[in-house]
Amino acid sequence: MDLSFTPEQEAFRAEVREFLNDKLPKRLSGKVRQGKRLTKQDYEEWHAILNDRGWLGVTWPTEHGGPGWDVVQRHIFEEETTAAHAPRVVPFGLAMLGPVLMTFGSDEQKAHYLPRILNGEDWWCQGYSEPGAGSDLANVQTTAVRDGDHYVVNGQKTWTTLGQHANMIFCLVRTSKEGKKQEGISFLLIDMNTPGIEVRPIVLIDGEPEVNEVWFSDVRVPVANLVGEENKGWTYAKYLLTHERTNIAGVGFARAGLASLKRIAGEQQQDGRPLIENPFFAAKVAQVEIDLMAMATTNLRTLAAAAAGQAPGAESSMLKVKGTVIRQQINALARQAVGPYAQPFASESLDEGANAEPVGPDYALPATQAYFNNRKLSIYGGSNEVQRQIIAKAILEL
Amino acid sequence: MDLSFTPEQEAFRAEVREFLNDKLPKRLSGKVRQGKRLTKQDYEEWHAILNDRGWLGVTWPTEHGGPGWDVVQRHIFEEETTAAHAPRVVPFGLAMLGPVLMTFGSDEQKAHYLPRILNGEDWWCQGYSEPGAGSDLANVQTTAVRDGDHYVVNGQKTWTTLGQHANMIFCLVRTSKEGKKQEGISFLLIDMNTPGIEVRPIVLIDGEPEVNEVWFSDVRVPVANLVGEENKGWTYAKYLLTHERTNIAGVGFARAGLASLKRIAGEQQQDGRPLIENPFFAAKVAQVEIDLMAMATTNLRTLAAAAAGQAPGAESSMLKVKGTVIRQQINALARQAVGPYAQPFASESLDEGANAEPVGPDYALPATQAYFNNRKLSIYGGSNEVQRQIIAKAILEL
Amino acid sequence: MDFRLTEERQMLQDALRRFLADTVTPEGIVEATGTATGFAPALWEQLTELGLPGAMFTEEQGGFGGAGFDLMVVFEELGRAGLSVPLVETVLSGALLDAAGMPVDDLAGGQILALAHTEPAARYDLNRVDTRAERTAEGWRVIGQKAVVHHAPAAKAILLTARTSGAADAEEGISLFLVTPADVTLRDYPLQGGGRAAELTIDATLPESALIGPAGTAFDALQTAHARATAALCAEALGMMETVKTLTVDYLRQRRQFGQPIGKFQALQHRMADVLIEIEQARSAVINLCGNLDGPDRDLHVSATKNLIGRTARLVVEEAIQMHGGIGMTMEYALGHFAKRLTMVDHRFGDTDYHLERFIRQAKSRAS
Amino acid sequence: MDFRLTEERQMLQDALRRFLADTVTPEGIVEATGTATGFAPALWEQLTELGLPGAMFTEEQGGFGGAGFDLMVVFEELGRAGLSVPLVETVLSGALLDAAGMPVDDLAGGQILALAHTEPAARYDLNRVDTRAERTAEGWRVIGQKAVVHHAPAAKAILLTARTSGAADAEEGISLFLVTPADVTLRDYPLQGGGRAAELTIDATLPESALIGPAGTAFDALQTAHARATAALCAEALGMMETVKTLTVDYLRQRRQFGQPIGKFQALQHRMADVLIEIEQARSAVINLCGNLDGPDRDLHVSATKNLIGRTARLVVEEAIQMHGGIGMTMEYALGHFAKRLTMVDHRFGDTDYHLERFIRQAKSRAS
Repeated sequence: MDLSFTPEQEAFRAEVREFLNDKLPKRLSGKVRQGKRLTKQDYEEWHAILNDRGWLGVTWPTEHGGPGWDVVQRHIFEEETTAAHAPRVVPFGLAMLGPVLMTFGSDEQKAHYLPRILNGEDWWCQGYSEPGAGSDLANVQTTAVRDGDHYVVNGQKTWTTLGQHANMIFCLVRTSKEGKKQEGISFLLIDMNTPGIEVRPIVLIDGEPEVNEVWFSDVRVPVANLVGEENKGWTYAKYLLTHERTNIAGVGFARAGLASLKRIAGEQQQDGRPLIENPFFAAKVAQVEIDLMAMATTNLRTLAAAAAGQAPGAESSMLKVKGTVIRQQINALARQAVGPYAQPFASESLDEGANAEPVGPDYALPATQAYFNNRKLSIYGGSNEVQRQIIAKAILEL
Repeated sequence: MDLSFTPEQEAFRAEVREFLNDKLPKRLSGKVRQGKRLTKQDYEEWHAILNDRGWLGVTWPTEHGGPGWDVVQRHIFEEETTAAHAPRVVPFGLAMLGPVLMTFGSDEQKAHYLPRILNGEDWWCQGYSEPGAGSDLANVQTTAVRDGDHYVVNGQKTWTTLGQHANMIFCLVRTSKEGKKQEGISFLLIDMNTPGIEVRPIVLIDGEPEVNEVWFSDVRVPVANLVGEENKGWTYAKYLLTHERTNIAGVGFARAGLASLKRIAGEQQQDGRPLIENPFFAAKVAQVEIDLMAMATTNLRTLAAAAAGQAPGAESSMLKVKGTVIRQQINALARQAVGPYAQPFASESLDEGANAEPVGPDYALPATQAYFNNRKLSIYGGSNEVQRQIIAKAILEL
Repeated sequence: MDFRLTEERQMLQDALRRFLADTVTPEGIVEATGTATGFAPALWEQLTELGLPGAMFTEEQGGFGGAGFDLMVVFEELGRAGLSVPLVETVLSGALLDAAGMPVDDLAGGQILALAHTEPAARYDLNRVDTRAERTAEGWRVIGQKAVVHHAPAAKAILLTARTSGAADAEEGISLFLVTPADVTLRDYPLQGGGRAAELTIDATLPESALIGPAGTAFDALQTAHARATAALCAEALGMMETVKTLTVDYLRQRRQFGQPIGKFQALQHRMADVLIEIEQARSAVINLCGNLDGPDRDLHVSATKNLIGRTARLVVEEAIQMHGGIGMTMEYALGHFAKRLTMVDHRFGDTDYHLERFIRQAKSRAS
Repeated sequence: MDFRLTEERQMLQDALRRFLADTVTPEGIVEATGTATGFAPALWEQLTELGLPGAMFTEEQGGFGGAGFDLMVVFEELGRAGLSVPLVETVLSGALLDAAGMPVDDLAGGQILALAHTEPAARYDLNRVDTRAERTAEGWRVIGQKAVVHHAPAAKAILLTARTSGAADAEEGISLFLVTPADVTLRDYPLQGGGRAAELTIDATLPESALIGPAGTAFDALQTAHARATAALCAEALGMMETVKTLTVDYLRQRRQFGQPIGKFQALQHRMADVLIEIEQARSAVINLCGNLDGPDRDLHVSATKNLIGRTARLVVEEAIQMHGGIGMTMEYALGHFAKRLTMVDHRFGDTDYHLERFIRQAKSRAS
């Protein structure tokens, strides 16, 4: 047992830190720190900087242009980038589709799509969820019917994050209604510019159009865009869901959130003292910090096991639940901390260079928005109820 | 809307208070306050005092020797007796069997048993639960087979509270295996001195033999001891369970527990100050006090609705859950409050007149025992899980 | 002990519920928030005709209610409907004017006054007033800033507190002034959960007559006003919880997943049961406060109830969203609006922790 | 970063688990608690042969372990078995003697020393010592009382703290003495969850040589000793949680109600999942503490871990009993003993709240 990092790992951390110090634009880290809206261009700018260094596809092997890092390196990279307030890397092409294509895609698909993910030519979005499905992901109703060299796709996807920026979407579609619902699903790559596709933003309770509905009406997709075999899409989908979980615990986000919470509670005054010195508030902050200290170690233990070749079992479900609960608690405390200034909803101030000054402290609106927005954490990526089910099944074997 | 009591109700309260002041022996209230063990004789002494005044069968109509009180009077009586640290009234004959006999018993049964309950000739215990049943109460395996003028009873009952003191037991027995499990149950009155009955105490985690197993081997019970009709026992059992709930919220117990908790936390010193002034501890005490203030009003609302003739629905399940959770929280805080002296387990000091002085403060062991013992509150009388099920079913209607 | 409504209150409740159910729509709320005043003036007139402001005041004051349970009946219905109208302001202003011996019949008739008291650095401390007023030859010279003044954009006039003596956190020395919109600068904005408020800046000389009541003595009246307004807000929160409950129960019954209504899943059933229990607790807490609003334990109940409402609101909001899944987070579905509005209750008149601390002080001073 | 056990520790763990599984029975624990010493001396000898006391010390000290993870491995197994042996006392005494420059090889060989430090009015405050020691012509005149001295009935000698200078709560002025059973009066009793302890009264004159280390300087060593003992106790708690988990999972699988194993009920499944998550958290917290036991952030981790263990223990105990129903409350079934023993962890070396407050102080002093 040893909780410390090796000298090599510490050297790697120093290298990452130096890179961030040199290359992460202050404009971008400032926006992230202040909770401002990031534009499509902001993300693309950061992706390009990372790609220049070869550090964009962090989970990718070197043969496909990745850095070939082990899990501990990835963990260090994630810790450092989050602490430095770097924009998050948009995961749909890099963390989700990439690994699926590498494993199940044709050589042509690999050769065509993988470089375009890295160099930013394609912005991918995810077409998994459907309005009637919820946690029952395999309940795919969007159909793809073969017609010559094309599939004709009809149906609707929803919760498509940042779909408004995307030119490509990977979709689960139903190509057969025989057998169990998990059978008969195929995995299709679809150009968003194909006629018959309509994207409609969904405004969430934080007022932001983060997610979208995507409608398909007789959309013709070349058969060459099928990944792997027809009706085997559920296998690829599950593979993707497993790989989506590389940073499921969100330790870095939680730490950044905790630091921000302490800053806010240090500035807010109650009864003539900083809020952070109020024993009730201090107790809640300390409690979540203690939970986070333990959860960070649970995360490292899981990473170490993965590095030693053990397949993650219920552990990743445990990390999903605990990690999201901790982040939501931090969000709730930050909302509480801003006091009466949680009320104003002058969201135009979140745009970079907006003329509107924030109402009250500049951290007030982002903290409130984050509370509302991060209710999603326990819903998406397999709801916490689904995770608890997985955990219980694994141990009870009933 | 009016939260105050009428002048008549206030006069009644004064009358109860005067009675308690005059008639409740200081020896008994002292034992209750200090959490000492009550003997069978202690209970019998208090029952006799109440019966002398006609206040023993609080839910009984005057024709059967009860005081004929309304629900508000009963509530006031309960508030005052608990605040005065009176021993609780043993409920098995008075609150459980009595109402069943009045409603479903034969004239002979009423004439014979009801007076004996009041005058203390019979001490009843309850034969409902069985080892294999748990919350599935209708899963009765104890059989009663008709043989001439007798039933022959075989089987086992468990969790029989204070069964060691009882000379009579009312039992659910299976008289038929046809139909649903709720059918084929009968309600039998059994003399504990009948050959073939064995009582074995179960020691609980507080070290006390509060409950018992009762074994029946070819026990011959006169047919005259059947209540109502054969195979209709489940109806009577459910009636009893509803009437068991007259004080399901336990407001009086909770208030007494809170007062005791504050006394303990006022005496315990941490870092040179009374524990009750420690903000963390004070916050937890205040939180449960606030919950109790609201719950007491929920209780009164339910009582008022019952007085107005409304049948209690999911409300009594809500009171059961919230009432037991609050009491358990108070117990946990009292255990926390006693600090290191929660550890000694010198339970001989709980006997009246024992030579053994308590180890540490005299409240330490009773507080710790109460925490362990009152884990039962959320288990018995319909577990809190069963209550949540009832609440959800009532509103979801699924 | 009686938990039934009087006949008059029952009639008001029925009429109000029917009217709001027929009149208020989610779109209407959003639309109103986008207007200059943050609410629909025509609707306010109709509510005035129904007697809403009047129910806030006693007959002597020119109304026909004024007791805690009158507030409860009215605000629970407003909460159910989820709309923002300046009735809390009527409660606040009414208590302040009344304490100063001023007539309130205009308020009972629907006049809108805003209260500018809280300041940017005050958080929830009622005693912290940095805005200063000095008596000069021309009148009162008043300089300062006020934070999140609800319904200021709609108010014909504004009650404003300023310090005429004492340290920034002294209870003594706080005075009340009546100012016109022309005396102040407003920066107005929409609120999370509907309605509008403004940041207010004042740097003006007011006439002598602008002072309401004796100088330096407004703190007691502010406490009374906030006690009554807290009761109103808590009742409003209770109404919102009832709507969230209805939405969630309906959703659990209708939404199907894995081949059955999700309300059949036991884990959700048990959590819903806990939510229902806490909403009953919230109702009892509101009853406790409204029944003690004119009694000696008023402030104990203010803090007990605001604490419990704050905790319950968070549970109700978070569980309702979670049980709904994604749809619960969108503004397209009614829950979204209620979730935000109910969450904001904890950010006005003192939050859960603020009132827990205050409850401890109150309980201690009562015990001693 | 490496979370695997070294080969030596793995072997010790395996041997210990096997031995304890073969040797310890619920009846044996109850029986031992009823004896004069509160544990079975023969068992202690066997554990000594297995190397248990030795694993508490470094090679230089005469042992073969001594690191945080040595404590973790051993105490987790003791926790799993649920038995009371005086090994926490070995950790406490070892740290105190070592700090005073005294040899500890006897302790490594199985000698039993108790620590009499906590006093009836001290609660969890390490600095509060009312027992007084005065230097007289005959030696040290020591008068005072000590509370809940674990394993005092079994100890050959007792380390006892007394104040030689300073106020009752001063960190300076606390001195350490070695006393014999003949110097003190014990009132011994069984403990909730097994083992025995005693109230200790001393009114004696000790020889000069009874003083251990320089007078008045024991506080730092007491902190170190309690840090190590807290790590041991937390690891023991973790082991107990593992046993409670196994018992509960087995019960959920086997117990049938309403025609199916109760583990099929989703409400219980989800609650069990939360229990499992928290036990993983507890394991990580113990690792954090044991890995930092010799580092600069030791006290931060002591308090973080003791707080988390206290919260988790309560959850685990209460949920396990609830899921078992009535059987979980009886002493006839193994859970009862573990429930009591695990509950008592929060009553030694500072409870959940005590360490939360201490964590806040530690975190603040680290930040500044």
